[in-house]
Amino acid sequence: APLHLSVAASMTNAVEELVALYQQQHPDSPIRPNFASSGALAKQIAQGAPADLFISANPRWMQYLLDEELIAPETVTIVAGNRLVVVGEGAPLTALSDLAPLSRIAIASPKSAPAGRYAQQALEAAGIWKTLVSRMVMAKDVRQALAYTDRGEVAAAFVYKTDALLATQAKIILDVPQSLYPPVQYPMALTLRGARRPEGVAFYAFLQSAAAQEVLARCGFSAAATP
Amino acid sequence: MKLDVDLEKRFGSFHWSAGFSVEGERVGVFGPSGSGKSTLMHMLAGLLKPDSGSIYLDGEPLFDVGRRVNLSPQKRRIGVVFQQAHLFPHLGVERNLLFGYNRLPKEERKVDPAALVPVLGLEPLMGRSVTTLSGGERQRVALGRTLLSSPRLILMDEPLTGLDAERKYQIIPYLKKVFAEFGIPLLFISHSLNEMRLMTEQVLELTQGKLSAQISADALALRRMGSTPDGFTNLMELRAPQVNDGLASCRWGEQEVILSGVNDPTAGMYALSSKDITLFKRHPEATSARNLFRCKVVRLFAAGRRTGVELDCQGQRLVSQVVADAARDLELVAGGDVVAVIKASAFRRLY
Amino acid sequence: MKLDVDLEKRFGSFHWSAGFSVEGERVGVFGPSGSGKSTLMHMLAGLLKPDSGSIYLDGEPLFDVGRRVNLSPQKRRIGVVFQQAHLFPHLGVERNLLFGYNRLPKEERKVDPAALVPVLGLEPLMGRSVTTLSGGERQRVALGRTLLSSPRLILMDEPLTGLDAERKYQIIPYLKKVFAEFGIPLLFISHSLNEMRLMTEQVLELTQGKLSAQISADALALRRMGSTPDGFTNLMELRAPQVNDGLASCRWGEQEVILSGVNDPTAGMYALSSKDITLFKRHPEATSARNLFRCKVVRLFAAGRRTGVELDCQGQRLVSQVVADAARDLELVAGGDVVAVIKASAFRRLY
Amino acid sequence: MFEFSPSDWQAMLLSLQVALSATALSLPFGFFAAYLLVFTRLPGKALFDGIVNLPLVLPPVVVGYLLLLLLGNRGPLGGWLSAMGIQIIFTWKAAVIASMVVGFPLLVRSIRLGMESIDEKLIQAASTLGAPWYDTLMTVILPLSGRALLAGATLMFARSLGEFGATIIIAGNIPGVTQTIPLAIYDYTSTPGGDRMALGLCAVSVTLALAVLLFNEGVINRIRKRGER
Amino acid sequence: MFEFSPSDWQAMLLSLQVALSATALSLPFGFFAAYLLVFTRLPGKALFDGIVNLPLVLPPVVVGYLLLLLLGNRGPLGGWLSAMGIQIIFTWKAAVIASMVVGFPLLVRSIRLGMESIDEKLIQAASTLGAPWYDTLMTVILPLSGRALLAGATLMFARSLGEFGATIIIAGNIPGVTQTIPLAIYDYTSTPGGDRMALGLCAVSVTLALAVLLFNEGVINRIRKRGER
Ligand SMILES: Nc1ncnc2c1ncn2[C@@H]1O[C@H](COP(=O)(O)OP(=O)(O)OP(=O)(O)O)[C@@H](O)[C@H]1O
Ligand SMILES: Nc1ncnc2c1ncn2[C@@H]1O[C@H](COP(=O)(O)OP(=O)(O)OP(=O)(O)O)[C@@H](O)[C@H]1O
Ligand SMILES: [Mg+2]
Ligand SMILES: [Mg+2]
Repeated sequence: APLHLSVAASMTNAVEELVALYQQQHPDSPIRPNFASSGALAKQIAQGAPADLFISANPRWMQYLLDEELIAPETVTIVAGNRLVVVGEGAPLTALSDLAPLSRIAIASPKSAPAGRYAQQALEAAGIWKTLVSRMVMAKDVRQALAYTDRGEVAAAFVYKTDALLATQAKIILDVPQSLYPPVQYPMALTLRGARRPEGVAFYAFLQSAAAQEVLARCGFSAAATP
Repeated sequence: MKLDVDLEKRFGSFHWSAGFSVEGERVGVFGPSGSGKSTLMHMLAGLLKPDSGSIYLDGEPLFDVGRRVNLSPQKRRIGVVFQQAHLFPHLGVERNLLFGYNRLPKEERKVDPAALVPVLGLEPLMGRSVTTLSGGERQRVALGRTLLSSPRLILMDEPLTGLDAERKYQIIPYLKKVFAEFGIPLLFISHSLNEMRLMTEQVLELTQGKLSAQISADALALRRMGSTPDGFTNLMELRAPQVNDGLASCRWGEQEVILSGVNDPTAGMYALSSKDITLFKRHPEATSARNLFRCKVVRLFAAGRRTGVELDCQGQRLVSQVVADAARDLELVAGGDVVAVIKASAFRRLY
Repeated sequence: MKLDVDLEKRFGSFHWSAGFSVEGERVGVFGPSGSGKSTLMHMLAGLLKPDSGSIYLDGEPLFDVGRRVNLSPQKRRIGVVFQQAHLFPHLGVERNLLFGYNRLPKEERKVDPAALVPVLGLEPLMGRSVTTLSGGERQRVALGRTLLSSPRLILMDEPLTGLDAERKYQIIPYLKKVFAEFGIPLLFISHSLNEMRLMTEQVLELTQGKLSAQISADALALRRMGSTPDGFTNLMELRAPQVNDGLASCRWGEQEVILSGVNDPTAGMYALSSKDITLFKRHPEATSARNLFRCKVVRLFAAGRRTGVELDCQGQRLVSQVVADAARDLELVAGGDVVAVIKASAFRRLY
Repeated sequence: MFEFSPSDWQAMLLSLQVALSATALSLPFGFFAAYLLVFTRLPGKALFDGIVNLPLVLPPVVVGYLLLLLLGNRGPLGGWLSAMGIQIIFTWKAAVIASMVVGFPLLVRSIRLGMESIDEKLIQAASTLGAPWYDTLMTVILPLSGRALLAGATLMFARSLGEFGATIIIAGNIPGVTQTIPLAIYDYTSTPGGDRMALGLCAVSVTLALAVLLFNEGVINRIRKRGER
Repeated sequence: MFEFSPSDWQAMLLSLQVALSATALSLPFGFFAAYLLVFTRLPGKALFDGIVNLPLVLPPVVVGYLLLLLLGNRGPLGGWLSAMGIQIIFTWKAAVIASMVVGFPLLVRSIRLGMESIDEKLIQAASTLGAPWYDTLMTVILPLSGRALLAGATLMFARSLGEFGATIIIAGNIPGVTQTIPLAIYDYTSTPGGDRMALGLCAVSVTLALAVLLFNEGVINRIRKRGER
């Protein structure tokens, strides 16, 4: 049976590359990645959808599956990290407070997307959330916030560094200081079913290998910081 | 057929409420527009639910509020020719005709399509779609469709309107033959007294949802003589036609009738209006009229402003009409003698 | 009205191809089912596009392939009473009736709804929805709707079917009065020779999409004298009506005519069929016929198998018909004397 | 049963407002488009039909992006509008437009079906009675399409209540401003443990739609009763 | 113009397969549901109508979640099916089911409109000619709903081609297995420079739908020509 991966959509690009790489070495062990939002993936797994390995963009959905007792707890690890940046079309900024004069700023909806929550935390830490909140445009996810900037609908957007690489017009104008928000982490784990399968364990190990980490880094992910 | 009906139905201001019991194979329903003829037909066929009452056909309940019987239309097996044709637009002429026929077990198929089609003049239409038929063509297909479904009773709502006289008088004897041959009883709605008299034995007359008379078609025609300019139509069965010198003669009972204006005289049913019979006290000498019959006056009756004169011409019955003055001048009395003069051109062939 | 038509239209196997030019206020279209009557009507009204040809009404082109003219139906202002009523189901009886009327500028409204409604017997229907009307009721509403739109020409496709005789003979004179009064010309389709004779002066006869005859009512009557029982219609202008003892008398030229069957005799045009004139060599004694005229024979002419007899009754012209035998018996020759006998009930009021 | 937050209540109100506006605004356009498709012989009819149906085929998200291209500040229409001082994007108007575009094919198809079943003879009768085409359109075709219009409007309304993909792109998911019920549901389902509230909002949505549906049936039944025979 | 990858071709094929299967499978159910709603007097008709229309009102993602609850291995139906060895979730069958459920209200409404415009007199005529209700259903109502069925099927097909929200939840987004065109478009938008390819897939989707639409129009025109007068 093929190996089923459930991968957060923000890693689509990187995981496709990793799968291709892995298949070169193991052509006889087919892999089926499934890309969707972390929440959708978690609920699919919770309802018994076939999945051997879960990469979440959000530790809370990993926790949800742990609570449902569908994850092999000992396999939970951080596979990659990410950084929050501000993209825009203007000149580079020096601090978050430079955002104050901008007309509209997009963030992913803090309720549904972790990136939005991190952005909110950063702005709160910087003490300017209250002044900006009325000019905030909440997007569905980071990708959409980025699209707004690209089209010039907003002056700036909070996105992940990996997503900023997809931009065609907008450029990174500020690296949000890591001190203002918790580290962005992509937890990975084998499901109970995946943990029983040697192919699963092998691919899990491959993702933590240096070769894999190199691919992730090329796609803009930061190294997996230990939790 | 024995039909026992006693029904109530209210539509806004219209109130159908009538009961009757008829026995006979060919029953007519007559009445002015809006008197409830189609309503009766729909209730009989099971297409309209009466408010209360009952319908019994040959003793079998089709509908009875008291006994909670209400057979579905297809269980009643009552064929209907609607006032409008209501053909199936997605089927061709042929499949419309055979719709009911094909649903019958073989042994219950009484009417043969091959025999019916030429009578209705449908041959040239057989491959056609029904959506492009002319008004009369539609009506004929609808008639054929119902006949071919061999129902146990046929209801016809003005089936012959829109047909030219020639076609109409070709269809009527065929219909009568079919009905007689296969014992299919008929309930016939029409505004034409002539059609009514040709097709039916008994007539139910409706007025505003009530039964106002249940009489023979002839009696009805006599009663209505005064109110139409057409007079009463005498129906004469003529036999043994002969042609002499461009003039046809036929036997009518014991007598000979000379008629013209009929290209190819055949035995059959002829119509003669009461207006076309002139009465003389004595035999007139030379006249252009070809037919002179010595008759006895059976009775006189009022017909509007005119007087109807029922005559006995050596066993044959004839109805004439005269103005009141003339009745006096001719000293017409029941039992008296009189000469009826009829022009050869006054006869109209029906079939 | 002057109508010049020359059209071609093909539908599968049916091929309409006829040209004619008529002048007259009341034109009939006659022909068997499927002969193309409704097709002609639809082309005239602009509802069906002919393949080629032209239609000119009073010299104005309504359609002309050569000149690329094809007026839209509402520009033609030709009113149509369809074979089926085609009422607007979402409008009540009243709003159906007034649909065209309300769209007319005030000065072009010729027919008064208040006068029309009682004639058509529509008073009890005024508040009703049209979806529940009976067949005859629908037909009457459709007729009223078209009349009230005061078109410059009215086409009627069997408008009187489904009406009882009483209503029909009440409507016909009203229609004719309206048409005459407001100068609305009429093209009238019917299968009923009776209706046709009452409503029209001239008839176009169609056979399978071709014009087989175009004759004035007079000529048609003369032609049919030999082959139909209907005879020739004498048109008689009667004046100064008087009523005595339920019998009306009128002046006809120098003479007096007694007529019955006319409820309320008025001066006007009356019809008398040639068949209703019986000729006698000498004055007959007592007869039920009320009118005896001494005439001179003007000429004799062949009419099919019969002989037409043109008479001069003290300056008035009359045409009678006799069978060949009778002409011999009566020793009829041009210039000879003869007595014409006519029943009082033989006269039909036209208008 | 459910304790809705103030922003949930706002979402419900907004959804209702958006769905009603989108339906009301689309009806005349939908009616006219259906008329063009059924009764006229335009040369580019097939193309027009295709364009009308486009939003049906594309995932709503794609429709949203295309609308963003058109109505964004740098888009051809959006630029002109913003020069006139009219802001569409990120306002509730954008949500209305998204619903209109996405529901339009459904509306048009409903009305078309109704129009196609109108007896041509009635239209002919109207024209012989002297009604020009626009008169016939308003006094015969419009009332006789009534049931289909109603069905189309209901469809449109229901579809608007559920519209998510295009709305979130051109209107954004701004609580209290552009957050309609589906967007609020999305926020809830993206949070572990938010399912209960999401379900609550679903129930509200369904209730609203059912109410409109029953109203529709009621009106149709009344129409039908009028025509009973 | 566009150089599609093998998985893109697979997505197109799969989309076609899913849309066709969903349409074909829904037609009989849709026809029957419409029949029940139009011609019968069930007691729970309004409720039934509501349930049929439910998927229209809810955002497709919610419909997807509800289907997941029902058909997942832990769901009531899914558990039973998986005990029988039938796997629905994460297979193309799930995509078909998602499309069927989401498009069903559109289909039923189309057919209903068609059925409601059938002249009742024809059904009466059929019954007086001896046809029982099921016979009338198949030989009169079915053919006379033909145009509406076709319109409904087209609607369903088009909607299936664009279906994203419910599909990604119960079928997953697995390239080559359950990835239909909308899901592939979604993936492309997560890839640097993927917009062009996304546009290409949109174009394919639109072309497919337009082809079906034109086919539909063609058939309808032929039906209409037959009935011309
Ligand atoms: N659903 C209804 N609501 C109100 N009135 C109705 C309804 N159905 C029929 N009527 C009325 O009942 C009366 C009888 O109708 P019916 O169709 O039986 O007449 P009819 O005798 O067949 O007339 P016609 O010769 O004109 O066809 C008419 O006045 C008609 O308008
Ligand atoms: N679209 C069409 N395709 C094929 N044949 C047609 C079409 N329309 C009419 N016809 C045929 O043309 C002929 C003339 O039709 P039309 O309706 O003019 O007859 P009509 O004289 O009015 O007959 P009726 O008295 O029965 O109403 C008929 O045989 C009809 O079937
Ligand atoms: Mg009737
Ligand atoms: Mg005709």
